Amino acid sequence: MEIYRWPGEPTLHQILREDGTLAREEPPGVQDQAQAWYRFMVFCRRFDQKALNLQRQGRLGTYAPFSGQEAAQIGSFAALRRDDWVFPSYRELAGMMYHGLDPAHALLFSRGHPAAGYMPKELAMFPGQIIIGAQLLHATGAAWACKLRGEDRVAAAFFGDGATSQGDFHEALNFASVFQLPVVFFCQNNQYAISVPVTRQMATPTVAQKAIAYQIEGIRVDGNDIFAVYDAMRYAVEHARSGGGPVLIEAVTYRLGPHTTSDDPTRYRDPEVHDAWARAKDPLLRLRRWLERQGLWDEDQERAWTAEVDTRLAEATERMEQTPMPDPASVFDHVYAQMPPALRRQKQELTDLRGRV
Amino acid sequence: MEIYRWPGEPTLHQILREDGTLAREEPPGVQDQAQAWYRFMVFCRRFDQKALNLQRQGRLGTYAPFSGQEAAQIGSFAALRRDDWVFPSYRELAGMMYHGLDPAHALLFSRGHPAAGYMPKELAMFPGQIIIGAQLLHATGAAWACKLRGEDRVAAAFFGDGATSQGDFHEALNFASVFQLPVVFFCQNNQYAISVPVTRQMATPTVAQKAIAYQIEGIRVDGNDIFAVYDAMRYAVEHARSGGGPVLIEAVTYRLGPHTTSDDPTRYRDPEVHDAWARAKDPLLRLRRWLERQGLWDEDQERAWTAEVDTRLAEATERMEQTPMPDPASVFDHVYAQMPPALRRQKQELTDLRGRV
Amino acid sequence: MAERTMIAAIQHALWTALAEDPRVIILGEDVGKNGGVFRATEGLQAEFGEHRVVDTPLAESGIVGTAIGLAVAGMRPVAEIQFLGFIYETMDQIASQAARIRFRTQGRFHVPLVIRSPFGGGVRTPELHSDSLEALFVHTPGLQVVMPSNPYDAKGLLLAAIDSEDPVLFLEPMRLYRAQRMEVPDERYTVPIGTAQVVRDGRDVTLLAWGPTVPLALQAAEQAASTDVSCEVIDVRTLAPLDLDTLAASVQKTGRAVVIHEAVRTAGVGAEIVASLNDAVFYSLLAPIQRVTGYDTPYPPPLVEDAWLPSVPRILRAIAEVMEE
Amino acid sequence: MAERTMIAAIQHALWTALAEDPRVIILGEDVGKNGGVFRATEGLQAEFGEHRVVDTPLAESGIVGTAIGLAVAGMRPVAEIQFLGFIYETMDQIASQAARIRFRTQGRFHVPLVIRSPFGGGVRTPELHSDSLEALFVHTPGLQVVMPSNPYDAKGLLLAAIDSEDPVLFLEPMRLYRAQRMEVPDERYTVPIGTAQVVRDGRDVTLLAWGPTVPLALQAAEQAASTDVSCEVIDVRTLAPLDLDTLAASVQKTGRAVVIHEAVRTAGVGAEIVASLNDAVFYSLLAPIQRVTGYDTPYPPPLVEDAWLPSVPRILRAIAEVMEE
Ligand SMILES: Cc1ncc(C[n+]2csc(CCOP(=O)(O)OP(=O)(O)O)c2C)c(N)n1
Ligand SMILES: Cc1ncc(C[n+]2csc(CCOP(=O)(O)OP(=O)(O)O)c2C)c(N)n1
Ligand SMILES: [Mg+2]
Ligand SMILES: [Mg+2]
Repeated sequence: MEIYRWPGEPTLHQILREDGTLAREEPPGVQDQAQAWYRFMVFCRRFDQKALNLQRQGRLGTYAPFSGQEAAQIGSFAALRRDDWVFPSYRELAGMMYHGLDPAHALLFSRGHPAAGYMPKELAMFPGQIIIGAQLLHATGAAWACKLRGEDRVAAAFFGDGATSQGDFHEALNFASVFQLPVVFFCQNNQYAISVPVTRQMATPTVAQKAIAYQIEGIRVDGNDIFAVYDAMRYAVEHARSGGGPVLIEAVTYRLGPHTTSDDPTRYRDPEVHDAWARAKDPLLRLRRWLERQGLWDEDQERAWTAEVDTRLAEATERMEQTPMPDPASVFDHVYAQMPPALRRQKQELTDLRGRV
Repeated sequence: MEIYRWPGEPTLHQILREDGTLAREEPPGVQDQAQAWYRFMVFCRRFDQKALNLQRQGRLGTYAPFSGQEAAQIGSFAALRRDDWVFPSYRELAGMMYHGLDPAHALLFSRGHPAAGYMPKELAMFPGQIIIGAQLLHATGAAWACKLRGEDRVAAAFFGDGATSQGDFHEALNFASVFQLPVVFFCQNNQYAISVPVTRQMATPTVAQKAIAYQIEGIRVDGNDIFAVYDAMRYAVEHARSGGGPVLIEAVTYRLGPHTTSDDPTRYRDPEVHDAWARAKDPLLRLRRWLERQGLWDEDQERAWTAEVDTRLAEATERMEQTPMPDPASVFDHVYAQMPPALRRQKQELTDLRGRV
Repeated sequence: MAERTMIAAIQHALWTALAEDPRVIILGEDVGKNGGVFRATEGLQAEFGEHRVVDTPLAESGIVGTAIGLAVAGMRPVAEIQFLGFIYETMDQIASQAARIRFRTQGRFHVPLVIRSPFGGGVRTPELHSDSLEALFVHTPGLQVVMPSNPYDAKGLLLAAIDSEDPVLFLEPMRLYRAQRMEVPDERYTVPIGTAQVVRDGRDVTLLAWGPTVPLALQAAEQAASTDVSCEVIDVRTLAPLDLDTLAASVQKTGRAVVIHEAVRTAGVGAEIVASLNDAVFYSLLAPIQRVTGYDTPYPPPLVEDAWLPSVPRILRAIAEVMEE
Repeated sequence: MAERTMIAAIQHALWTALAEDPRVIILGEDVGKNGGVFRATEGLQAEFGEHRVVDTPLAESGIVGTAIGLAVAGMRPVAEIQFLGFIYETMDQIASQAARIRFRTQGRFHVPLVIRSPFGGGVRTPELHSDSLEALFVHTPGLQVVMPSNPYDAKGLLLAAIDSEDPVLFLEPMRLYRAQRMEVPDERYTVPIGTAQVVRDGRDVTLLAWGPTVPLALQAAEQAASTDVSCEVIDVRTLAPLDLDTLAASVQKTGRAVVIHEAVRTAGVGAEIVASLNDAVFYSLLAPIQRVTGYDTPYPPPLVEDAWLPSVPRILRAIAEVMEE
C-alpha cells in the first residue's frame, strides 16, 4: 500500500547570502535596480518607525508594522506591472508604496480616515484586506476576468502564514488551479500570526508544499533576500501571464516589530530567535553589504539618503495630517450607487443633530 | 530554483482484481468476513433499489442512492469499532446500516420524518450531514475530545469528492494534523458532485495527494475492492488509534445511480464510461467472483439470500411506514433543553389552530 | 410574448442578459451542463459556451469571492447558490466583502454582482434546503434583496438586478417556480428594485407578503372577502431597500395590517416592517400589526412542515384578530 | 470579594470554570500564550496547560466546527472568535450545525458550547472589528444570545452560559472591558440567561438597552431627570430568549419606550422589540416606540464613528420625541 506523504526536506531559494555575497548568479535586471531597491527599503524602514512614533504620540491609530519584511514586499511588487491587479493585506504598505501609493495616503489607513480606501485611479490595487484570506478569492476572480477578457494582466494576492489556515485560501487555490488562472499567491511566512507560531499554524514544514494539493507550482524563497524574492516572483508572474496557471510562493521572513501597535510580542517571542533574525538576517543589511561590495553604496550615501528620507517623511506626515477631517454625513454617500430613501432620511437626521449640538 | 510540484503518477491500492483473483495477499480477517460482507452488500444493493421504488411510488421523499459504493462503505465501516465516532454524509446509508442502523430507521430519512435524526443510543454516529464538508470538523472535534479524555476511540468522517473543495475540508485536515488527532478522513471519490466531474472539481489527479498539504498520510485505494478498502481503513484506524495522527483515504469508486431521485444523470454522464463502471468494476460482482472461486458462494445461495433480503426489506418498509406520523407541535420540543416562553406560546398557537381546523 | 413559468422567466432573463452583454457570466454548482438543479440555466452553456456559463467547484465562499473579483475587474457575474440554506458558507464574502467594497473604497471600486438562490418551504426538501434567510441580508447595509412572486416580476427584477451597480441577492421561491404560467414579454424590460406593488385593493386590512406568501395572502383575501372583510394585498418584492411609502400609504388607509413571511418570526423582516410602520403611521393604526410567520424553530422535516408554515387559516385568524379590536 | 473590571470578571469566570470542571476547554486564536488580544484568558494556559487553553490555527469555521465535535463528545468548549466581525466565517457551523444538532437528532445529541466574542464601537478599531451582529443570531433558533453590560453580570452570565446545555453566543462590549470596576464575588454564581434587569426605575419612558448602550441610557436618563422626565432603564442582557415580560411590564407602566442599540437599524433586534411590544402592550402605548441605533451603513472608520453611534444627545432627542406626542 503506497502512502502519499511529503518526503522532502524543505529547500529555500537563495541568491544573496547573509554576508552580502552571491550564492548564485543574480537574475537579470537586478544590477540596475538594486540601488533603487535599497533606497526604497530604507525609506520603508523609516516610514514604519515614523508611523510607530506617530501612533505613540496619538497622531495615528492602530498600525501594523512591516519592518523585516521589506525585501519580501518590495522584491515581489517589483516583478508586477503597474496595471496588474493587486490584493494586499493590511501589512503590505511597503509593497503598496513601491507600487505607487503615496506615503501620505498610506498613513491615512491608521489615521482611521475614510479617504484611505480610495485607491489611486491609476492603480488596480485594493486597500489592505482586514479579513484574513478573503483577498485570495478576489485575486482569483480578477485573474479570471483578465483571462476572460483576453487581457494579459495577472493578479497577485499577498497574505501571511496564518492566512493559509483559512478555508478561503484553499478555495482560492482550488478555483485558480481548476480554471488555470493567471494569479500569483504570495505568502509572507513571517513566522507568526499574532502570537501563534507557524509551527502551530500548520503541521507542514513549508507553506510551499501546499501547492501539491492543487497540482500547481510552489516556490519557497528566502524572503529576506530581495534578489531571490524578485527572481521567484518574476518567474511566477511570467508563468501566470503566459498561461501556465497559478503559482504559490512562500517567502520565509520575519516580522521584527509587534503584530500591531496593540500587541506586545515579548509575551510570545523567543528573544534568541528574534535576535538572529534582527541581526544576521535583516534584509536591509544584506542588500547594503552587497551594494557596498559592488561599490554602489557607502556610508556617506547612507547618511545623505537617510536625511532625505526623513524630510520626505516629515512632508508626508504633514500632508496626511492636513487631509481635511471627514464630514460624518458622508458615511451615507458610498453605501449604494443611488442613496435609498431610508438613508436619505438618516443622513438628514445626522446632519440636523450635528447642527443642533 | 526548486519547484515544489507533484511528480507522482497516481497509484491505486488494489487487492481484489476485477476478475475476482487476488493482486496480493488479502489482509488478515478477510477470509472470515468476506461472505458476510457479500451478503450485506447484496442487502444494501436491494435496499437501494427498494428505496428508489418507494420514492417513485410516492412513499418516500428525496433519496440519495449509494449503489456502486457498497464496497467503499462497508469495507471502511468494517474497520471501525462500534464505539468509534462516525460522521457520515447523506450518502452513507450502506455503511451506517452495516454499523448497526436499523434499515427501517434508515428509510425514515427520506420519509422526511423527524425521528430519523434520533440515532440509536448505542452508536456514536451522527445522522447524514447535508451541508457538504461540515462533518469533517465535527469528526475532528470529536477525535480531539477522545484524545483529551484519554479514550482510545477514533473518529471517522465520510464525504465525497466534491466535499474536498470546501473550506471546511481544509480547516478540518489542518486542525487534525496540527493537533495530531485520531481521525480518519474517508473520501468516496465517486467521480461526480451532482453533475460536476471530479476533473472539474480539482486540478489534481488524486484526492490522496492533498494529504501532503497537511503533512499527514494519504492513501488511494480501489473503492470497489472491499479487501483493499478494508485494508486501507484498518491501517488508517490503527494509525490514528495508536497516536499516529490523522489519515486521508481516497476510495476511487463510482455512483451507479442518480445523485438523488431529483437528478437525471443522463444529462451529464458519458454512457461508455458508465458502462465500464457498471459492469467490469461492480463491487458486488467482484467479491462474488472471489467467493465463488473459494467455494464460498454459489447460485443457490445467491437466490436464497436474495429472497431472504427481500423479505427483510418488506418487513423494514412496513415498520418504516408504521412509524407513527409525527405530531407537528413536537417541532418545538427539541430546539432547546428548556423551552423558552415565546416557543411555549407558539406551540400553544399551533396546537389551538390545529384543534380548530 | 409567451406564457412562462417563473423558472422559465428566470431562464429567459439570464438568456437575455448573456445575449446582450458579453460581460455577463453565470457561475455556480451544476449551472453548466446540468442546467441547474431546477433548470434555471437550461441550455445556456450549450448556447453561450463553457466560459460564460461555468460549473464551479463545490465551494460557496469560492463562488462569491471569485465573483467579487470578476465584478470588480469588469465582468457582470450572476452567481448561483444552489439553495439559500448554503449561503451561510459565504456570509463573509457577502457581508464583509461584496456589501462593503464600495464603502471601503469610497466609490473607487464597486461590485455589480447578482447572487441568485432558490429557497422556501412546502416542497418537501431534505434538511437545510428550505430556510428563508432574507432577514440576515436586509440587516446588511450595501446589499439589495429582491424576491419575485410571479414570472413577470421574476424576469423584470432579475434584469434590473443585473443592471445594478451594487450587489443584489435575488431570492427565488422554489414553490413558485412552476406554480403559475403568465404572460412574460420576450423583449427586455425591468421591474425597478425598491418598489412594492399593490396586487389587490382593499379597505379594511393590509396584507403584506413577499415571495411564496403572496399567493397565500391573495387566497386569504379572497376568503376574507366572503366574510365582508376587504383586504388590500401588497407584494413587497424588494426587501432592501424597502418601499416604505407604498406600505405606509396602504396601512394609513386601512388602519390594520398583517405581515406574512416564511422566515422564523423573531427578528425577521416582519419585525422591521412592523417597527417602520409604527414609526410612520402609528396614529392611524386601529390594532397592533400581526405577524404570520414560520415559528421560531429550525425549519422542520417534510412530514411536519405544513403545520409550521404560514397558511391561509393562519392568515385568516390574524385578519380576524386585527378586525376584532 | 474584589473590585473587578469586566475583562477581569470574564477572566475570573473562565478561571472558575476551568478549575471546577475538567471538561471545560478554551480554544481560539491567541487565547493561549498571549492570553487573548484583550487578556480575557490571561494566565490561564500557564495555570491549566496547553491542552485546556488552546491556540488554534487561524480559521473560525475550524474553531467552531471542532468545538461542536468537542461538545458533542463530552467536553465543554468555550470558543473565542477574536472579533465579532469575523464570525461570518463560521456562520454555517453556528447556524446550520451548533444551533440545530439538538433539533436534527431530536435530542439524541446536543451542543453545550459557548462562543465568546468582543464587539462594539467607540474604541477606534480597524475596519470590521466593531460591528454589532447580534440580530443575525437572534434570528437563528437554537441559539441563546447574551450580552453583559457590567462586570457582575459578565461573570454570572458567562458561568450560566458554560452551564447551559445549548449553544450560547456571549457578546462582550469592548468599550466596557475596562470602563468600570465593580464588586464581583470570588465565589461561583450565575445570572440566569433569559432575564432582563430594570437598572433604573422611572415613570414616563422606558429606555431599552443592551451591552454598550446601557451606560448611555443611564446617562440619558440622568440628564432627562433634570428636565423632569422620569426614565426607567432596562438592561435587556439576554437577546435570545428575550425576557418580554419584564420589558412589557415596564412599557405598560410608562406608555413610552426608546430602544437603543449599536447595530444598524434595519432588521436589528430593536425592530423585534418594537414588534413584540406592539403585540403585547399596543393599547398602552402613548407614542410610537423610537429606535436609536447605528445607521444603515457599514460600520464607519474611526474618524467618523462617534457621529454614527447612538449617543446621549440622540437618546435625549428620542425621549423628547416620545414625550411630545
Ligand atoms: C477572519 C479573521 N480572523 C481573525 C482575524 C484577526 N487577526 C488579524 S491579523 C491576524 C494574524 C494574521 O497572521 P498572518 O496571516 O500570518 O499575517 P501577519 O499578521 O503575520 O502578516 C489575526 C488572527 C482577522 N483579521 N480576520
Ligand atoms: C454547502 C453545500 N453546498 C451545496 C450543496 C448541494 N449539494 C448536495 S450534494 C452535492 C454534491 C456533493 O458531491 P460529493 O461531495 O462528491 O458527494 P456525492 O454526492 O458524490 O456523494 C451538492 C453540490 C450542499 N448540500 N451543501
Ligand atoms: Mg504571519
Ligand atoms: Mg461525489
